[in-house]
Amino acid sequence: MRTNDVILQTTTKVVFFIIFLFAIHIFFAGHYTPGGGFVGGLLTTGALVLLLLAFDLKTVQKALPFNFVIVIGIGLLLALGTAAGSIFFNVPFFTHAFDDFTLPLFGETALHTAMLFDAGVYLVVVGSAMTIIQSIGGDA
Amino acid sequence: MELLMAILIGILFTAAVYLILSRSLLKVILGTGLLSHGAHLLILTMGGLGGSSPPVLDKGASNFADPLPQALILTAIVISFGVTAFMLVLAYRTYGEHKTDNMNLMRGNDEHD
Amino acid sequence: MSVIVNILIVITIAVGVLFTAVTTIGILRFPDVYTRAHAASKSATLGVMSILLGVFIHFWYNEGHFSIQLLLGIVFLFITSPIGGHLMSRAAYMAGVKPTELTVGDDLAEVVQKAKRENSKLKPEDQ
Amino acid sequence: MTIFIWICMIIVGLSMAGLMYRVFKGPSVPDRLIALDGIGVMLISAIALLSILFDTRFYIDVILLIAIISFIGTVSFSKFIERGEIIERERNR
Amino acid sequence: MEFVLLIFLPIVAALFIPLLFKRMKRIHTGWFVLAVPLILFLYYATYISSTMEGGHAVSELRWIPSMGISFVSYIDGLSLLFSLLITGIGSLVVLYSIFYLDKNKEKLGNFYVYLLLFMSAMLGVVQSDNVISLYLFWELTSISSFLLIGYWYTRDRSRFGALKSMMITVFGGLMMLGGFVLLGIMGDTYSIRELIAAAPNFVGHDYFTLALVLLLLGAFTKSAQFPFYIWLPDAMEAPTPVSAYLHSATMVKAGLYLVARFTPIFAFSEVWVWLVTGIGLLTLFWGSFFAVKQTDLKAILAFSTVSQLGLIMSLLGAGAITFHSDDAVFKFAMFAAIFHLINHATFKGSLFMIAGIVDHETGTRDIRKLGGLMSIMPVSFTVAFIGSMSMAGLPPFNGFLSKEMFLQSMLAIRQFELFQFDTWSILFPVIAWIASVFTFVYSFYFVFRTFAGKRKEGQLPQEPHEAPAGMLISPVILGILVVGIFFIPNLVAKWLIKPAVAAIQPNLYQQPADVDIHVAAWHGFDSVELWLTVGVILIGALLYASLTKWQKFYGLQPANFSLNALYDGMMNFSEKGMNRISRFYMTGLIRTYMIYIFSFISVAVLVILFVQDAFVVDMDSFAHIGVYSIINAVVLILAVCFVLLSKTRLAAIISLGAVGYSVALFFVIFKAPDLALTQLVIETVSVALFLLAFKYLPALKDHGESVKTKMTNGIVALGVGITVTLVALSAHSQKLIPSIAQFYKDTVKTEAGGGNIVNVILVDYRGFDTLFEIAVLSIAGIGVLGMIKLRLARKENSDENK
Amino acid sequence: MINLLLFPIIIPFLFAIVLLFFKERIMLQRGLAVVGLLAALAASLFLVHTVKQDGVQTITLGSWPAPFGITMVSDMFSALLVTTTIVITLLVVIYSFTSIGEAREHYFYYSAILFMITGVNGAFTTGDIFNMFVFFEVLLIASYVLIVLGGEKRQLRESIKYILINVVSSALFVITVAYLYSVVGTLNMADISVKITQVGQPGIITVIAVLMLIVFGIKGSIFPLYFWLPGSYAAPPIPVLALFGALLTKVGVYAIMRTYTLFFVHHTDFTHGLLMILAILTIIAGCIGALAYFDLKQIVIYNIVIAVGVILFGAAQMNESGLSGAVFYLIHDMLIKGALFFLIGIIIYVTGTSDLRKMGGLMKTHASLGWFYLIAAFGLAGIPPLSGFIGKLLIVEGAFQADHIWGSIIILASSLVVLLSVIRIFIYAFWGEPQALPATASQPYKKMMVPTVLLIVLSVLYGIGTEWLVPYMTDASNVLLQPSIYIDAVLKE
Repeated sequence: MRTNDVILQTTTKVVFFIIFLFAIHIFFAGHYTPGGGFVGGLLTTGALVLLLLAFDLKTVQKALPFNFVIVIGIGLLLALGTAAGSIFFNVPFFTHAFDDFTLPLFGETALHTAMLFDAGVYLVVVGSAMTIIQSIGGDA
Repeated sequence: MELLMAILIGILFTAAVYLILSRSLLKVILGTGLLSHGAHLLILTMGGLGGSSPPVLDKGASNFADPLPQALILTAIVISFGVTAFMLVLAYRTYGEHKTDNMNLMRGNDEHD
Repeated sequence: MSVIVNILIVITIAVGVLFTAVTTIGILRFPDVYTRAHAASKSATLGVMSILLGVFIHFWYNEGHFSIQLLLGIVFLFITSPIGGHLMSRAAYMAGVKPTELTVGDDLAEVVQKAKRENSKLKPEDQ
Repeated sequence: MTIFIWICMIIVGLSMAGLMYRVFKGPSVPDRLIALDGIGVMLISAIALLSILFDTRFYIDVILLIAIISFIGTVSFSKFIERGEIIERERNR
Repeated sequence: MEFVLLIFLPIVAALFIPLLFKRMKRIHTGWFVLAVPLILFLYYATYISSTMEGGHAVSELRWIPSMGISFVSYIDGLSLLFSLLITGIGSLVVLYSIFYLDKNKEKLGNFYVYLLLFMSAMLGVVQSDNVISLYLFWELTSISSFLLIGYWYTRDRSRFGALKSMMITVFGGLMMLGGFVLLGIMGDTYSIRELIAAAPNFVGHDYFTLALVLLLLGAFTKSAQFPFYIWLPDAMEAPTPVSAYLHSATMVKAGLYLVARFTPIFAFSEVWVWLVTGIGLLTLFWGSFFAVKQTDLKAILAFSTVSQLGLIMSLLGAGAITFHSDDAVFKFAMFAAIFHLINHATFKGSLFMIAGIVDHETGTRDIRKLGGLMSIMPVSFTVAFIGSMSMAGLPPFNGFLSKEMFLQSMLAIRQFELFQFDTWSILFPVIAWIASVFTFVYSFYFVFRTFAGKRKEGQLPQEPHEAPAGMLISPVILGILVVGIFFIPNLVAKWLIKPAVAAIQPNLYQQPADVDIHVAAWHGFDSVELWLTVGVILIGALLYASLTKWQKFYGLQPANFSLNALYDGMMNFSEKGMNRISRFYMTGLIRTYMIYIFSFISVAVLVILFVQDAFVVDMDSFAHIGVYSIINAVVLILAVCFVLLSKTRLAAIISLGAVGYSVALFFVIFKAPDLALTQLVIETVSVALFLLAFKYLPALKDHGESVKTKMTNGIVALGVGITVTLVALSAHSQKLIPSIAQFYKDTVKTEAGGGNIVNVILVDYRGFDTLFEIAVLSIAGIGVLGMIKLRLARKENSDENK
Repeated sequence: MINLLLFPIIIPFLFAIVLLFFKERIMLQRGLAVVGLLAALAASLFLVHTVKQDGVQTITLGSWPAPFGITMVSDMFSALLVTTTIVITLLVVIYSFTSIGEAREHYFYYSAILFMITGVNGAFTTGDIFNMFVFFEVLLIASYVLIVLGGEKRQLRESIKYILINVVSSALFVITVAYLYSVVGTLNMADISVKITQVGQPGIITVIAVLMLIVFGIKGSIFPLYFWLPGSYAAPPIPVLALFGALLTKVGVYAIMRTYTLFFVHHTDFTHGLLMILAILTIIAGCIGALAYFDLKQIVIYNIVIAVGVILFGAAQMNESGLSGAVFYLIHDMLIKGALFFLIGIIIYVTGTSDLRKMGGLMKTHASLGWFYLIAAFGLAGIPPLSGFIGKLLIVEGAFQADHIWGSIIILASSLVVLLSVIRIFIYAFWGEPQALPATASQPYKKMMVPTVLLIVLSVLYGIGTEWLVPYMTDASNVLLQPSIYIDAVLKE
C-alpha cells in the first residue's frame, strides 16, 4: 500500500546532514579523541541507511550515484598507498610521517599521514557496508 | 570484577554454543553473534580491568586502561561484523535455494554414495 | 557565580530526571501502545534534553569545554524523538495492534481499509 | 554535587529497569519497541551523568551517537513492523 | 665410463619405444628392444673375469649427497650373477615375446616400455649399494610389475591381480624402507658395504631385531613367501613372457637377493636364522602342496615358483648358520642356494614359455582340457619334459644337483646346536623331504597331464599345432642350459656361484677361490641324500599314480578360510567396511561435527588445565566490582536469556541488540570509549542488516528438537562455557609478565603524534592489522554482492524450463 | 630493500584491489591476475634468494621497535611456503581460465583468489600472533567468497557449515590470543617465545598450547576437528578446491608448526606427545575416509587429512630429521595436491561424473592424462624419486631417532593406504571397459592440461632435484629447530 512518508523524509534530509557532519567530525577527531575511520565510516553508513529507509533504493542511487565497489577499491588503494609510500623512502612499510604546519587559514595544524590512511579506512567501511546493504535491499 | 566478567563470558559462550548447535539457521547465526561478543569481552577482561581512565591523552589522566586489547577488539569487532553480514546473506540465500532453514535437512546426502 | 551555575545545573538535571521517572511510570501504567508511545516520546525527550543541558553547562562552566556535540545532541533529539514516536505508533497501528477499549473513535480505520483494498487490487498487475 | 548525581543515576537506573520490564513483558512488539526507545533515551541520560561522575569528556560523543543510532534503530524497526521490509527497491510501486 | 648409467639405459631406451612403435609399424617393436638386454648382457659378462678373482667395481651417480643418498652401482659376484640373469633371461624373453605378442593387435609400445622399465629397476635393485636407491628401484619393480600384470586392463582378473601384487609388494617395500632407515640410524650410513663393515656393532642395538623383521617383510613379500605368496598366482594374468621373466626368473628373486645381500649384517641374529629358514621351508611345503591342487597351467607353475623360492630362502637361512658355527657341514647351504637360484631360472623360465606356447596354440591353459599334445608339439614337449624333470630333481638335469645339495644342507641343520635348534631341527629335513615329494608330483602332473594321455577332442578353443620356430628358440636355449649345467656344474660354479657365495659370506671366504665346494652328481651309496632322492621318486611316483583319487580332497578346504579369502576380506573391508565405519560418524550434519569439536575442546582443555595444575584463581589480582557493572551484567544475562528463549525472530533480534548494547556499556564502564562507539554503531547496522534480511528468511522455529537433543546441546554448551571461564580466570590470575602497553603510553604523543592511543595503535603501531581488517570488510562486501547477484543454479533451472 | 618480504603479500593485495575496478572486463582481469602473480612470484623468489644469502629477514612495520609494532618475519620456512603458494595460485588461475566459467569471473573470482593468497602469504610471513589472526580472517573470508561463489545448492549448504566451523575457530583463536596476552603481555611471536622461556612454561601456557593446537587444528583439519572438511571441500568448483586443498589446511599446519617450535618448546613430552598422538589418529581417520568412498573428490580430500597427519607427526618429533622432513613433505603436499585436484578436475570434466563406478577405460581415449595421473599418484604415495619420498623418509627417520617406532610404522603403512586409494582411482577410471563419455570439446581439455602438467613436472623436479633444495630446507628446519635464530633476527637490538 502507499504510505505517506513525508514527515520522515523531510526530517531525514536535515538529520542526514547532522549525522554526516558528526561522522566527519568523529573521523577527524579520531587521532586525539575517541573516534576514527571506522566509527566515522559506519556512522556515515548509518546516515545513508537512514536515507534508504526514508526514501528508496532507486532514489538514493540517483542522488548518490556511486558504485560502492569502486569506493571500496579507492579506499583500499588509499590505505595501501599511504602505507606503501614509505617504500619509496626505503623505510619500513607503514612508517607514518607527521609534522606541524602553519597553514594560512587554520594556523598551527598537525598533518599526519595516518589521517590519509584513516580516510582509506573510512571509505572502505562506507563502501563495504553500503555494498552489502544495497545488495540485500536490491535483491529480488 | 574479573571473576564476574569471566562468569559472564562463560554464560555468553554457553548460550552461543547452545544456539550454534540448534537446528534453526537463524538461531545459529544469533549464536555466532553472541560468540563474538563473548570473545570481545574476554579480550577486554584479559587485558585487565583496573584502568581508571580511557587510553586517551588528557590532562591529569595517568592510570590508563590497557589500550592494546582495545585495539585488538576493535579489529575483531569489524571483522566479525563483516563475517556476520556475509553469513546472514548466505543464510537467506540458502533458505531461498533449499526452502528450509532446518540444519538437519541440510546434511550432505551425496557424500556417501 | 559558580554557586548559581551549580544550582542551575542541579535544577536542570533534577527536572530531567523527574521527567525520566514520569516516562517510566507512564510506560508501565498506561493501558495500550498508543498511550505509552505518547508518554515515551514526549516526557522522555524533555527529560533527556534537560539532563543534557545540565551536563552541557557543567562541562562548559566547570570544565571549560564548550561541547558542540552536546548541543548537537540536544537538537538532534529534539528533531528525531517525535518522528520516532510517530513512526512507532503508525507501525503499531498498521501492524494491527488493538488500542485499548477506552478509545473513543478510530478515524484512520476507514482510510486504511480503503488503501488496503486498493493495494490488493493493484497487486496482481504488479507481479 | 556528586551525591546528587549519584541519586540521579539511581533514579535513571530504576527507570531503565522499569522500561526493561516493559520490554520483556510486551505484550506487543511495538510495546517493546517503544520501551526500547525509551531505554535508549535514558541511556543517553545515564551516560551524560556518568561523564560528569567519571570527569571525562570522551563519552560525550557516545551521547550523540546513541541518539543517532537509536533514531535509526527506531525507524528501521517501525518500518519493519509496518511493512516487513525496511529498504524498498522502488517506492510507490 | 660410469657404468652406473647403464642401469638407466633401458629407461632411456624406453623413451623411444612409443615413437618406434608408431613410426615403424612394419617391424615388430621387440626387435629394437632386444638389443638393449643383449648389449647389457654382453657388457656385464665382461666382468666375470674380474669377479672370479674376487674383484668388484663401483660406480657412483650422485643424487642427494647431502643426505648420503646416491645411485651407487656395486658389482661383485652376487650382483653380477643377478645382472646376468636379468639381462640374459631378459633377452630370451624379449625374443620370445616377439613371436608371442602380435604386433597388430597388441599395444606393444606400452608393453615394451613397461618391460624396459622393469629391466632398469631390477638392475638397479641388484646393483645398488645405497639402500635408498635400492628401495627406489625396488618400488619401481613393483610398479612395472603392476603395469605389466594389468597390461590387458579391460580384464577384471588382470586389474585384480595387478592391484593385489602391487599392494602386497609395496607393503613389503615400505616395511623394508623402515628397516633401511633403522639400519641407516644404527650405522650412520646408507651404503650397504659400510653397513656390513659396521654390522658387528649392531648386535644388541635396540633396533636390530626390528630392522631385521622389517627388512624380511620386504624380502618375503617380494619373493612370495608364506603368507604373502598369494599375489603370485594372481599375477599370472600378465602376458606369459612377463610371467616367465618377472614372476619366475627375476623379480621374485629380488627378495632372495635382498636376504643374501644382507646376510652378513643380520646373520648374527638368531631370529634371522629361524625366520628365513623356517618361513622358507614352510613356503616350500605350502607351495608344493597346493601346486597339485591347481588346474591352470600357469597357476601350477606359479605355486611351484612359490615353493622353489621357499626352497632357496630356506637355504639362505641355513647358510646364515655359518656365521655361528665353523662346522664345514653348514657351508653347502649358501652354495646350494645360489646354484638352485640359477637352475630355477633356467628350468622355470623354459616351463613358463612352454605354458605360454600351449596357451597360444591351443587357446586354453586349463589342464583338464589338455592332454596328448606330445605328438602334435614334440619340441615343446621335449623342453617341458627337461624342465619338469629338472624341477622334480631328477638326473641328468641341473635341478638334481641343487636338490641334492639342498637335502644335504637340511640334514646338516640337525647338527646345529645353538638357538634351540637341537630340539626342532629334525623337522627341517622331514619337511624338506615331504615337500620334495610334492614337487615331484606336480612336476609330473604339469608335464604329463598336458602332453601325455589322450587328446580331449572338442575341448580346445582352437586346433593345436606346434609353435612357430621363433617362439621355440628361447625355451630351447633354456632347455639346453638345463642339461648343460648338469654336466659342467663346477665351471658354472667357478664363474658365477663362487664369486656370489664369497660375497655373501665374507666371514668364511676372502676370495671366490676359497670356496672349497665341488659339485658332484654322485656322492656314493652311503650318502643320505641319495636315499632320500630315491624315496622321493618312489613315493612321488606312487602319489602321482593315485593323483585322481586324492586330488579331490583339496576341495575340502573351505573357500572362505584361506589367505586369499583374508586378502579379499581386507580389500572388501577397505571399501565397504571403511564406508560403514565412516558413515557411523560422518553424519553430514554440522551439529554432530560441532559436538565433536566442542566436546573435544572442553574435555581436552579442562583435563589439561587440572592435570597441569594450571588452575589458579588469585582474587587479589582482580579489580574491584563496580555497581554499574553488576547492573549491566544482570541486564546482559537477561538479554542473553531472551535471545535463547525468544519465540519470534523480532524478539530475538531485539534481544541480540540488547546484548550488543550492554556489551557496549561494558566498554564504557571499562574505559574504552572507542570500542563503545564502534560497538554501538556496528550493533545498529547489524540489526538493520538483520531486519533487511528477514524479508527473505522464515519465522523462527525449533524444528521439533527433542528434549534429549536440547539436553545434549546444553551439556556441551555448558562444558564450553565452563572451560572458557576457568581458563580465563587462570590466565588472568597468572599474569606472569607485565604487558607491553606502557610503551604506547610513553610514545604516543612524542613519536606517533597522536592523543587517542587506541586509534593511534590502529592506524600506526598496528596499522597493518587495520589495513587487512578493512580488506576483510571489502571482501565480505564483494562476496555478498556476488552471492546475491550470481545464481548459477537458478539459471540452470530456468534453462530447463525453456 | 627492507620491505622486500612484504612484496609477496602486498603485490597480490594491490592487484586484488585493482581488479575491483574492472568487474566486467574478463580478459583484463585474467591478464592482471597473471601479471600480479608473476610479479609476486618474482618477488618471492628474490626473497628466497635474499633469505638464503643474508639469513632471516625481518621488518617491523611503521619503524617501531620490535615487540611494539607488527613484525613481519621471513625465514626460509615461510619464504618457501610463500613461493609455493604463489606458484600454485598462478597455475590455479591459469587452470581457471577454462574451467571456472565467465559468470564467476564477473563476480570478483580472481580478486577473491588474490585476496586469499594475500591472507595465506601474510599468515606465513607474520611474526605477530594477532596479525596472524587478521591474516587468517582475510584468507578465510576470501575462501568463504570462493566457496559460495556461484550459489549452487550444494555450495550454499556446505558453505554454511564451512563458515560456521571457521567462525567458531576464529572466536577460539581470538580468545586464545587473549589468554596468551594475559599471561605474557605481548603479541610479538619472538617476544612471546622469549617471555615463555623466562617464566619456564608453567601449566597455563601448556593449556594455551593445547588451545592453539585446537584452533589451528580446526583449520589444519587434525583428528577430532577435521570432520567438516570432506563435505565442505567437495562443494566448490575444482580450481577453488585445488586452491583450498593445496593451501588452506597448510596454513593451519604451518601455524601449528610455528607455534610448537617457537613457543611451546619446554614441555615437549606433553605438548608434542599430544600432537603426535593426534597426528597419528589423524592419519588413521584420513585413511578410513580415503578408502571409504568412490567419489573422486572425497578420496583426494581425505588424502589431505592424511598428509596433515604425516606432516604434523614429523613436526612433533622436534629433531632435525623430523622437522626437515615435515618441511619437505609440506611443500611436496602443496604441489601434489594441487596437481591431483587438477587431474581429477579434468577427469570429471571428461567423464561428467565424479563417481568412480561410472567410469572406465579412459586409458584408451586419454592416455596422457592417465600417465600424468599415475605419476602424481605415485608422487603422492611417496614412491621415489618423486616428490613425496624424501619428506616421508626424513619423517620416518626422525621418528625412529626419537624412538617412536610404531608411529613411524604407521606412517609407512599409511603410504600404502594412500597408494591404494589413488590407484583405485586409476584402476577404475583409466582401466576397465571404456564407458560412454559425454561429448566434450578437446580444446578446454588441452588448456586444462597445461597447468596440470606444469605442476606435475614441478613436483617431479622437486623430487629429483632434492639436492638443490637441501640447503634451503636445512635453513628452514634450522629455524624451526633453533628458535634463537628467529628470535635474534626479530629482537636484534
